[in-house]
Amino acid sequence: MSIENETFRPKIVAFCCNWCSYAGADLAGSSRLVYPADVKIIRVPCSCRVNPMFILRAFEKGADGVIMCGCHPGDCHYSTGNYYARRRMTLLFSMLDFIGVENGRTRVEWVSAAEGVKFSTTMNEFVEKITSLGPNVRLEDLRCRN
Amino acid sequence: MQELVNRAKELLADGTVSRVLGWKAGDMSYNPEPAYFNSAEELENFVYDGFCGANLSKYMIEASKLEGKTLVFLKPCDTYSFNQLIKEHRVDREKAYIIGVGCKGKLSVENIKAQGIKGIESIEGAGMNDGCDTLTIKTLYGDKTCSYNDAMLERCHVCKGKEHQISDEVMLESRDTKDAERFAQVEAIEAMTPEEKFAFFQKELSKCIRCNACRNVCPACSCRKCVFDSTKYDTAQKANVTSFEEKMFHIIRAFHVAGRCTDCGECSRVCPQGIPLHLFNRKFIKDIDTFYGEFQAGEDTESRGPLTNFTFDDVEPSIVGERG
Amino acid sequence: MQRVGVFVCHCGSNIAATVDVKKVVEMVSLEPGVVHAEDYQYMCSEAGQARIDAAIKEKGLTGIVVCSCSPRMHEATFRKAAERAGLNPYMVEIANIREHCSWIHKDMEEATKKAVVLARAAIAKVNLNAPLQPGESLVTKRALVIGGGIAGIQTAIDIADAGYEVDIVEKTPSIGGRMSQLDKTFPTLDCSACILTPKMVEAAAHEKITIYTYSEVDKVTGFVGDFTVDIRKKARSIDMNKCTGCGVCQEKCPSKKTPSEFNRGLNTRSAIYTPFAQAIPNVPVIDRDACIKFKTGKCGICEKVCQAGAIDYEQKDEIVTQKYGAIVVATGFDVIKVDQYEEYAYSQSKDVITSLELERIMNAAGPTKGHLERLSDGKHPKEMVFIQCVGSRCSDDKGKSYCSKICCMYTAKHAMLIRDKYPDVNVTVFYIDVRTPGKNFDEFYRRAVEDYGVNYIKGQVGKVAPQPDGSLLVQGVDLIDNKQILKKADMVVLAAAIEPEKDVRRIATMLTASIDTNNFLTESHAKLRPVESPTAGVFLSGVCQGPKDIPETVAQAGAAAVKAIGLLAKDKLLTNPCTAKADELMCNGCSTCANVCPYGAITYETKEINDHGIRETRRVASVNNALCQGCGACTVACPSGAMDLQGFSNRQILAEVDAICR
Amino acid sequence: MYKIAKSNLPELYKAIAGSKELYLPLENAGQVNFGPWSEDCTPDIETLKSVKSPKDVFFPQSENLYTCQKEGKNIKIDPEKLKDQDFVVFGMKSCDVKGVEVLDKVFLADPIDTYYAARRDHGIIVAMACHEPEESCFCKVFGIDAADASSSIADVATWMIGEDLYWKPLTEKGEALTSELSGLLSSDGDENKVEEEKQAITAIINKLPYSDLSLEGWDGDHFEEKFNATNWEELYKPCLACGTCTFVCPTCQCYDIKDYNTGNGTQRYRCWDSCMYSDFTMMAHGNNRNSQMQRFRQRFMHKLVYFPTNNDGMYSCVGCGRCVEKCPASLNIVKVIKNFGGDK
Repeated sequence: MSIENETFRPKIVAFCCNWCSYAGADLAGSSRLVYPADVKIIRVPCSCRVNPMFILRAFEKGADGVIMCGCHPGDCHYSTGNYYARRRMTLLFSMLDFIGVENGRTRVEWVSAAEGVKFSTTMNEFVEKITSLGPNVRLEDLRCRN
Repeated sequence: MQELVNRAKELLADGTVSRVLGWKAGDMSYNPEPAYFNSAEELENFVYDGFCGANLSKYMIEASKLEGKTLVFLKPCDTYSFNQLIKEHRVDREKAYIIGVGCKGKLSVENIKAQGIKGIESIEGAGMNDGCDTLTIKTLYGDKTCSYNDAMLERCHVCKGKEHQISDEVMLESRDTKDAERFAQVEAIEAMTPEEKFAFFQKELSKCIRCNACRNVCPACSCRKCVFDSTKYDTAQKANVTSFEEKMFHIIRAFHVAGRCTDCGECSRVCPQGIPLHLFNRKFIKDIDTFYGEFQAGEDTESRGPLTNFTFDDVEPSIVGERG
Repeated sequence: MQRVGVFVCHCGSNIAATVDVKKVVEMVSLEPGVVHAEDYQYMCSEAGQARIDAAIKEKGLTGIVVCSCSPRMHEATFRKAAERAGLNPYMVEIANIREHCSWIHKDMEEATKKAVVLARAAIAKVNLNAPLQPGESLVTKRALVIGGGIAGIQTAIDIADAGYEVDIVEKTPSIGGRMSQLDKTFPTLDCSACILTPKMVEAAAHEKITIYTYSEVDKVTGFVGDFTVDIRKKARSIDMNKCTGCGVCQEKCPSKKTPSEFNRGLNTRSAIYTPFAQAIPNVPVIDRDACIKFKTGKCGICEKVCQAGAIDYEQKDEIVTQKYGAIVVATGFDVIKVDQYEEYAYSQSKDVITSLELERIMNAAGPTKGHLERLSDGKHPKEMVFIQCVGSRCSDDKGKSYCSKICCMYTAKHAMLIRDKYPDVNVTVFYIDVRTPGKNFDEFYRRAVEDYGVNYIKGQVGKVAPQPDGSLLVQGVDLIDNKQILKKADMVVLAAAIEPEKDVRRIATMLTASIDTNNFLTESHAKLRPVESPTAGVFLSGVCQGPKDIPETVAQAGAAAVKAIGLLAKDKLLTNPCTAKADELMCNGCSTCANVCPYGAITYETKEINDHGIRETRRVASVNNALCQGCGACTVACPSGAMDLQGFSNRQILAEVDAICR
Repeated sequence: MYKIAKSNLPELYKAIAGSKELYLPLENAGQVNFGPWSEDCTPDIETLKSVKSPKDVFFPQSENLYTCQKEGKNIKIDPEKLKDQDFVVFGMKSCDVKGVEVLDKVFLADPIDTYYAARRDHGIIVAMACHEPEESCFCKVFGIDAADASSSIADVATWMIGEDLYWKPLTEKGEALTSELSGLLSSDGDENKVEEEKQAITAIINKLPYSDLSLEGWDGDHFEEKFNATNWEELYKPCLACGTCTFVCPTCQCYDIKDYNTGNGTQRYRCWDSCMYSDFTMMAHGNNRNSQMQRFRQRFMHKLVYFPTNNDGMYSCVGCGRCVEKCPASLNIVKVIKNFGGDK
């Protein structure tokens, strides 16, 4: 890890669906709505493509927070994808909470292609939350530390 | 028990079934094994008592591929698994002749040993004709007794009921064994602080040796190739180099069976390290019941599972944080 | 591992002002697989693309990563450029270092670091990319329109005018639909038949249009561009080629007691009948349930009187199997049954009628020859009460949750027509809200109130009680004056909710088109794809998609036609290669994936699988690439990972995760 | 003969741990397994058998072999440091000690496994007699003496008798350890008491249900006969193909070598593998044992035929009985031996 007194900068993975949230992030960009560089976006076709395995993998490899963004319920490009994603993530997050992973390291937000502001605000909030939680130690693989 | 043997012999003799899937007496009082019987003669070794805890429905996946019907003995809780396997096209209903057998609660020799009883030579009182209140145990170190209920598996204390969900006929009486709340253990953990929760699971899962017994015994874990064995996706795991892999394995395993797990309790029964693995599954069941309405996997062979279904106004994932 | 080339775009200063592009080039050069990295002012320009072209050829690149603007902007551009250089277009990945990086970060060091991470993720992904080939499927240049109302007719004419064959399947003996039952239309008050009949004739006469009336769709298989449909032509008992439509059979038919469907049961028809005078085709049908010949074997009068010898009692249902490239659903609507609302006394009094029944009463060809009279005693009414929202906008299970949309306008129309023709009749309308969005609609409604003196009362009616003197006592509330109202009426007209035709559920199932909880067909996107169903190649026309009035229906019918034409104009369809794919060696055949597929793209087959020499016959999933849209829902539902998504595979996404987290 | 009051054992542990690593049976979440001593650990030497055998002290379930680090386009390889500190394993039973002997045959034969060899060099085995053997034990069948570890490769033999632990150094390493601990061990242990205990243990062992098991016919001469026997076809049927038997076994020595991508490099590590697993020794062309029957047969043929054939008759089963207790399907090596007629 880096030097002790250096301020903690979290690693954050954001899964964004291609049709709404990724476009929302693009809009945040073209509107120059600033959010921290700690957030890195992975484009997926739909929130229903996000496998819980991806989320745990991110934590394993050292992510401090994972956020998934999709179209608002009812607006899914594929009609029903985000409804399935919503159930999957609800159960996964509840399980993480159950085994004692700090609440707030995971989040789902529905962001439409028009909601650049919401995207930016959400990311600012999320980074702030993760920064306050500090490094993820409960789910990471120690081998990835060095 | 003899009536089961007699009936099996009849069904073999009249050609209804080609073989019998049941339990064979072990060389100790407490270690019967799942077994196929192909003749009346072989059936002489058949046993059905309190130690026949194994859920035979998963063996029906292979039995469904054999010629002719297989007579299978299913306990009430096993029938849920069988239904779920029908739903997932993993077993062939037409290839099974199901005798639903009564159940007076299944025993764990570990629970007996946990009471300091060792050197067990024989155990009396676990038969289907016994009163099932006290076990009389002969040991190398003297005769002991143990209450039947104290020796029972956790799952029997929270029994879903003694009704068979599917069967061609039902034999033998059951005994109500439920004396605890199904979700009490889950609730106790939910009430802990995150630190306590983490410490609890860290301690339990640190014992995991990744033997995969929980997975391989699980009727819902019937994948031809488990994602954790698959080299195709860079997700294969075998070792426990650090503690994270166990968490990932058990979370994902529970997630994969969420909405499909019937809560048969086999995972906890077989874990050589006594990890209460059912807690993961039961947490998902409790959440599913709370969020999406009560659902019991294996009650039928048609309905959609909660993770392949949705409603427009399902709760948002943020509920997890809001519950506090 | 690929031979990867990385191309970092300055985007003028859009990227280069915040991201140190030279540093990015230096850092990504160290990544596994990277054999070439360069930066350029504008990668998307012709000169930029030429650089990509040259590098692919000179360095033998097998995969490229462009660090530039959003893939939503230029992914297609760079894919084409790669393709021109001989590389499979799906071997291109974009790292979005503009919208997701340079434009939102101010600190150059930080932005550069992030750009490197994003590039690494794209490199990690492209290393696992596989060349993908869009599939091709041939398009059958013929469309099927299910439903022969105004929506179906308009769609059919529009498609046919574009030069494609169209078949209309209509379940009743004539095309025309609900519109043919209407008397006048709002807001212009022109006669419905006068504007509809020419359309019906045009459709019937069109050389590209084939009309199957008294027919139903029995079975649909196939997929976009290549549907196969069985159409059941129900036995009409008339040889359509011989019948001249003289009508003598109908006159002479002794069985005349069957309630007329066309006149909503307000009068009766003969057993051999055409629904209405302008029916197309003008060929009658024998209603075998009512026909004496069919019931008793005796009679046969129609056969005797038919000069053309067209009567054929032996006729059987006939199945026509036809291939289509596109299917348009235009199944329309019916009004709900109002007898469940006992408070309105519909089944107790003949003088409580629905608005559609009023249309027939007002129509010159209707049961009363167009005279407004009470059906109980034939008397001319003096007081008429209209009740709005009967079964619409209900919060309970009894009615519909939605607004039926057309009732406010047709009630204004009815009120106005009655006041115009019979100034002695008082008209009162009980309403919850009056909703009149639409061109000239509000003006129309205000004319009813202001010029025609129609009495509008905001409030609901609690009860309609038939009185001994034959009148009806209407008990309601006036919410504005906040008082109870008791009103004697001679006739009460119920604006009953409209609902999709009963048969739509069966049709939707056959088409794997989804329907909502109200049985309306679901559009692919509520805003952006309102006339396409989520099932490729299936389009929606008219009220089957949601309540609409005639102009909206016609507009949507045209839109559906355009979408169908756009499909039929293609000889072949290129299918998106980023589709799901099942690994047969791993598949359990459990059907979980099929349960979450919104497109019905996953089917199962039982086949012999050879797994490293072990042969076993088992059930495995197979994905129809023409139907799969690549959402990936199935890939997560599949526990073993046997189902994967090409272009967004498990390994690719995990590699991106790893690259970002390291 | 030395002795120490059991009540003083915590002091003994502390003293050992003062200069060396100490592994001993610890209770954790209801189960006893060998683990490193720490201030807040809970030793449990009363429980006869740990769930896992203590073989992982010498042959860990997973261990890093070397790490590859990328430096630009070059790769730097850092071998894992070998064990270079002495450590003590306290409380190993005779069967488990014999298990280490079996592992020695594999890992110390040429080519020597340096990782294992380093641990063996630095490991000091303090064996312990089995005070109350259990019904699943059958070490006697393999000529192992649960009452006395003196004739084994252990460095110290111990007995728990009444309130005392009796302690007898066997080797130089054992003597050295004993003298380091001389402050805590008194040298007035009564040999007679130990003899009594040994006799008591032997008496129980002779009564154990599996003690009469016969291994006749389990040798290289009967290889074909055993391999081709039809018994296997029925025997394997209940097997779930899990790895429980192999992972609790003191002698199973198969491992897999895998790579882990840490993001900054690759760690090459090995971890226990199980011949019961369907992907065991999977090769590019597929699997050389492609049915569970074959895999099941392999495990027992290896323990009872192949291994003794190659190692002067030494079986690679030590009769610890862990598989008897832990198999989820109640299968085990005893049932196999009996099925082939070994229970006369």
